[in-house]
Amino acid sequence: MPEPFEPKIVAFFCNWCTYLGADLAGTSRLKYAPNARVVRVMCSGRVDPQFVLDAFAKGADGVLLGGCHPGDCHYQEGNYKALRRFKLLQQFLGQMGIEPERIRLEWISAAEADRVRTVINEMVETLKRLGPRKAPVETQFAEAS
Amino acid sequence: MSAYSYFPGCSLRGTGAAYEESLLALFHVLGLSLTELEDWNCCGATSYMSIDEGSAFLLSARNLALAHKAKCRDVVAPCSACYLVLRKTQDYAVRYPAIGAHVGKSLAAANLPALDGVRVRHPLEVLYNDVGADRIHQLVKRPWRGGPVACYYGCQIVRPYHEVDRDCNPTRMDELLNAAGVPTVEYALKTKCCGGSLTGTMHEIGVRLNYVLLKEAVRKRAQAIVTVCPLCQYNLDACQAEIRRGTGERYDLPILYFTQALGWVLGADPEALGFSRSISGQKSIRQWFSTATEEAKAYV
Amino acid sequence: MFDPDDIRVGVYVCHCGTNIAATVDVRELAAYGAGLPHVAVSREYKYVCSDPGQDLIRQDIRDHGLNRIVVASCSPHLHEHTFRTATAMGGLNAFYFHMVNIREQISWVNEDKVSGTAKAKDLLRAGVRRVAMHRPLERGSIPIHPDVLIVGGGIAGIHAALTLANAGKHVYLVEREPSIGGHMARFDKTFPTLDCAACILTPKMSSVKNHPNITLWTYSDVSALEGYVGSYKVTVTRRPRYIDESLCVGCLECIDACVYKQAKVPDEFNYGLGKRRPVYVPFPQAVPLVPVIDPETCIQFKSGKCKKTCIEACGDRHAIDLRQEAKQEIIEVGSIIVSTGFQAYDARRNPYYGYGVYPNVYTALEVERLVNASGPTAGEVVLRDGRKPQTVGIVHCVGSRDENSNRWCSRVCCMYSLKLAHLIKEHTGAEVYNFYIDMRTPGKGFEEFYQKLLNERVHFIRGRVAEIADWGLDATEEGKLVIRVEDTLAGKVRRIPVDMVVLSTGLEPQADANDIRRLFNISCSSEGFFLERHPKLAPVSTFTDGVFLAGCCQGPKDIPDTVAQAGAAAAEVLALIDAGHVETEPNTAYVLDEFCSGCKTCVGLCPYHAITFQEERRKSEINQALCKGCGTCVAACPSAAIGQHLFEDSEIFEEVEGILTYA
Amino acid sequence: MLRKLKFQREADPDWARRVSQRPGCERLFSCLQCGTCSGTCPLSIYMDISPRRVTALVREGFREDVLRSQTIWLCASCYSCAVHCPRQIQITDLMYGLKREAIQEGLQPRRLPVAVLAQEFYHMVRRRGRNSEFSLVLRMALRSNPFILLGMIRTGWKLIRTGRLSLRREHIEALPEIRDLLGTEVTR
Repeated sequence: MPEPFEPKIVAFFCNWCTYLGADLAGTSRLKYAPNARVVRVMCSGRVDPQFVLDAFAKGADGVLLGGCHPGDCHYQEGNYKALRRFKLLQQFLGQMGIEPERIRLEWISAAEADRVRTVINEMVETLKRLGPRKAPVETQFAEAS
Repeated sequence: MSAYSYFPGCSLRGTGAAYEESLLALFHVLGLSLTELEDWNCCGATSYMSIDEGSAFLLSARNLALAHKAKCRDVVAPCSACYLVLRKTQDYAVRYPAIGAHVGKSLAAANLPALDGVRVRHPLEVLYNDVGADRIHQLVKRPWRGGPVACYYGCQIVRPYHEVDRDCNPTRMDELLNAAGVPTVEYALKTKCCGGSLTGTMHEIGVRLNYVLLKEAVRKRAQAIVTVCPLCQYNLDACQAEIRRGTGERYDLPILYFTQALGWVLGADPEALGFSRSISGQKSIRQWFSTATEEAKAYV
Repeated sequence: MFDPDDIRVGVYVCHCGTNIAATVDVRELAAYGAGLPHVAVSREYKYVCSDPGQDLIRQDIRDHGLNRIVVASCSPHLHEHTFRTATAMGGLNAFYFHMVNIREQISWVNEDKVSGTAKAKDLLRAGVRRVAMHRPLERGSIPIHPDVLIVGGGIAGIHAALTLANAGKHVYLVEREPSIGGHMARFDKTFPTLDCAACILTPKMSSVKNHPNITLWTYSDVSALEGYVGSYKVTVTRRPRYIDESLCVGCLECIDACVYKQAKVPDEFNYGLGKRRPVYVPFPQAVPLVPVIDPETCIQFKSGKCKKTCIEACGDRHAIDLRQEAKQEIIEVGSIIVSTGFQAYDARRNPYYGYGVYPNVYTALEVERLVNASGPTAGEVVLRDGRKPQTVGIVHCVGSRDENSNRWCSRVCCMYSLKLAHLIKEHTGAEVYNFYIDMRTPGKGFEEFYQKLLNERVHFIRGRVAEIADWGLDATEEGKLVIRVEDTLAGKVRRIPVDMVVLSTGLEPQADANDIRRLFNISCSSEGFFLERHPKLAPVSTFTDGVFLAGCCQGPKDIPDTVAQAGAAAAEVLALIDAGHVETEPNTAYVLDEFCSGCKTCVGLCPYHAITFQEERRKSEINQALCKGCGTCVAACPSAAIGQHLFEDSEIFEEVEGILTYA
Repeated sequence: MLRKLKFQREADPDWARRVSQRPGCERLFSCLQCGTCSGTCPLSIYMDISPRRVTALVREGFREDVLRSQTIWLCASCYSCAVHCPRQIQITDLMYGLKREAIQEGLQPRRLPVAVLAQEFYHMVRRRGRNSEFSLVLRMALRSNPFILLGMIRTGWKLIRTGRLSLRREHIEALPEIRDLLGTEVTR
């Protein structure tokens, strides 16, 4: 029988909230799906839409962005910038034939270890439901980036 | 005019007859329509639940389904036990998918509709939310000639769900009665247990529980206890003679339903309020609720 | 021998004892690492962070001419600094290093070894690809302004302030109440030694007042904060007390002279157990000893028709100024200690205990005032009607260890309950009952104190009180408060009639903890207390450099622990100040002139105003000292003309690529 | 009589686990043994094992002691314990579950009226869809302890006089519907 589909998620976590939330999940020994691969950035505001497009182009099934809660950004307002870009990005991906559920932006504080677990588990479920990404889009991006 | 489905439950057809009568009379004077669920069945309350939870939920579910069928989706359940089981069924069917699936499957098998949109209501909370104390106050027709009363809420309408009223020191019955000009006393035991069916089974224990309830009510200068549940009413009402024999303390308090008290004040036909069905406190009841004296007053 | 231009990566996989090795196949991972492009050496080792582990890295750098280092172990927040130093000691630039987190991100959150190892390979691959792109960087350094701001004048703030001031540093101590002293100033005795709180606190308070290096601002709040470690700009709002601190001599004649002959206003300091006048000092030993006029209750403020006898009494000192207005002070400091304390749980939230309903149900803090010689009853423990209680019940864990209110143990209640039990018995000779779930006496001399109480015949009943009511079953219970509880050790349900109930309320975060958190840009743990940088390795630091924590704002603790923590915070601050400067992460953004189109998109984005536009060159320029390295401008630049050290696009692309290319 | 020495072989840890999976019992193992349940329970004073000790025994898997106890039958389901438990354990649900199990295993105290009542109630409702108080009490008494009836005569008469005791046996029309409904259900 064929192996069950294991989606691969690229996660961009901000250094001060979400990444620490993930660290806390670790120290609290919370168990969650192994599908996410975290890339640490200083602030969710650093996440260049190109990173996301590139991730999809290279075959990611989903991309997760994690930042501090509104008003809690370590750099005052980076997360708002991230939010603005995210909205555009989602539309754009839609036109590219990528389901909006494949990209997700979450505010997760350093204390919300459990949120890290839930969000990642949820996302894995969603992606399993959506199945692997359609090939054509991939090539589109390969040119794009 | 708001319309409600009515689930009497077994007690209101027996020991709780006065509750049904006064409830119907009260809803009538308030212009609320109450339509009995056609061919309702036992709610599957406490005792049943302790044999077989699965089918207890199903029994409740059928009644809720009937309401759904009747297109009249607010089900009024006056008996606390019925209210709770119906409410709990609804809640657990959502909270525990296994139970939900089981209920759904079974309803389908008996080709009954699903439960969605059905709301389980208790008359106290209907009067408080849908009618309101102010409206009650405006509608007062008769003066309250009785003494101060202790409002006794019992357990299952305030626990574990808090939609009828909060579980620590509930006040809605007090508020309604006060609005209707009925004085109430501070009653610390208002949510303590009356022993439910234990008076029938573990008699002595049941009686003891009711003794404590009565004692405190009297200590707080209450001249009657007002209840919302047929079982509470029965226990407090039927125990008094025995307590008198047992303790030598003289208890003869009328144990009323809040629907009787309000029904009287709002001018319902006293005959229709089932006062004659009370065992204890008949003396006070005759004084307080006789229209004869009322007419006499009218002459002088 | 080795060509410096070709990239030679050293990979080090850490077992972390069994922390990693248990759920990640470290041998396989190391072997896999060896096969990756550019990797010259790949090893696994029990504890790479240990001395021998670090030596291993240094040695390999020399022997194998490594010029890039990747360590796959714990979170960079824990050991990135350690390994960068090791890399530097090996003779490489510290930033030729990258850390792969396979513990917090994998071994601790994943059960099966197969998927764990697979994930670890992805991350390692990404790390190796990334580090290949790294470039040598130099740390910047910021000078540290030697002045310090301390927020909150409880015992924590006071102790930290004195420690720093004695070391010759200038401290601004800001307290929102009219006097410093916090909760401790309200206590009578302290456990377990029973030495009087005032005797140990008030001397410290007055030396705060008199210390040349301390600027004390009470009745004041920090209203704004900008800047960063080394140079913070702080705005402090000083609320008007309508009495000029510089002119008042603390004779308190204005208070006696007030037209209110009796004190009528429930006084805050005694939780309303006593009364005060509209002009008052919270307590006799207040620091500063300067009265406050409360406009809410002062006739002059309410009607404008007062004889103003207070002003008369003040006479030619002219200290009273009813037109005084809120004043803003703006100061520069290099570091900050937050010691804003706790608030007591509101016992009304447990209605079944009858607080606020039955007059003789008290909270522990109220009783602290009753037993206090300088309290509203001059140390007499009496009921509201003046009677001495003959039986007293002390209820532990009110608002602690309860899913329905606060889940945490408040740590001090057991001990302060024992203390109150002792004091109440001493003052009244009453029978005292303690109702506890678990007795927690882990501190120095605490267990001995518990023993002492047992021998004093204080009753200890293991059981959480179910309810407190005023109805009795018989004469012995009439007119008493009846406590219903299961004596879990005797295995009996008991009804215990008492005259007085003391609710040992728990500690919880200040109501405005969230505003404070935002103001100082620090995080909270799930229960709302401020979050330390690391529970063991950085217990008084926060994730914001230059901001430190002391006392109960970080979590419930007793006076000894609070003072110890305050000392630790002061030491951290001193280390910072005496170093004179702090090294900064070289993760700043910079403009590549050749690509900058001069569109100015970036200029408005920077929250630190680090980006200026050079009109003559038509190019943006980033001030390296001001840039905090968030990278927002980098992501926003339409012509990719901005780079960020340590987080270059190329580096991140490589990392992503590494994650996703299936090798 | 509860033996004071417990052998580990009497314990059934897996039973404890199974109980903890019933609705409302999920947090069973987080019990603090604080006794709030027993303290707030109006009937604990008549129980042979206090509710707190029930959770303790269940947790340790001492199945028989619990299922044979009177305690579970004295629970009047007033939900006091459930709303006050600092660990939010739905003790009422726990008790229901134990009652059911006791009946299935036939471990309930013999002739204990509560248990008999429950069973009679159950059968009556399943047969007729409704319960008729009079015949219910009658059957309960006959199957447990007929002397109960003597104590009830006085009250009974008063009820009849005040028209509160209907002697006719209720039943619903759609009995087949009930059968279909309960037919699918798996008795737990």
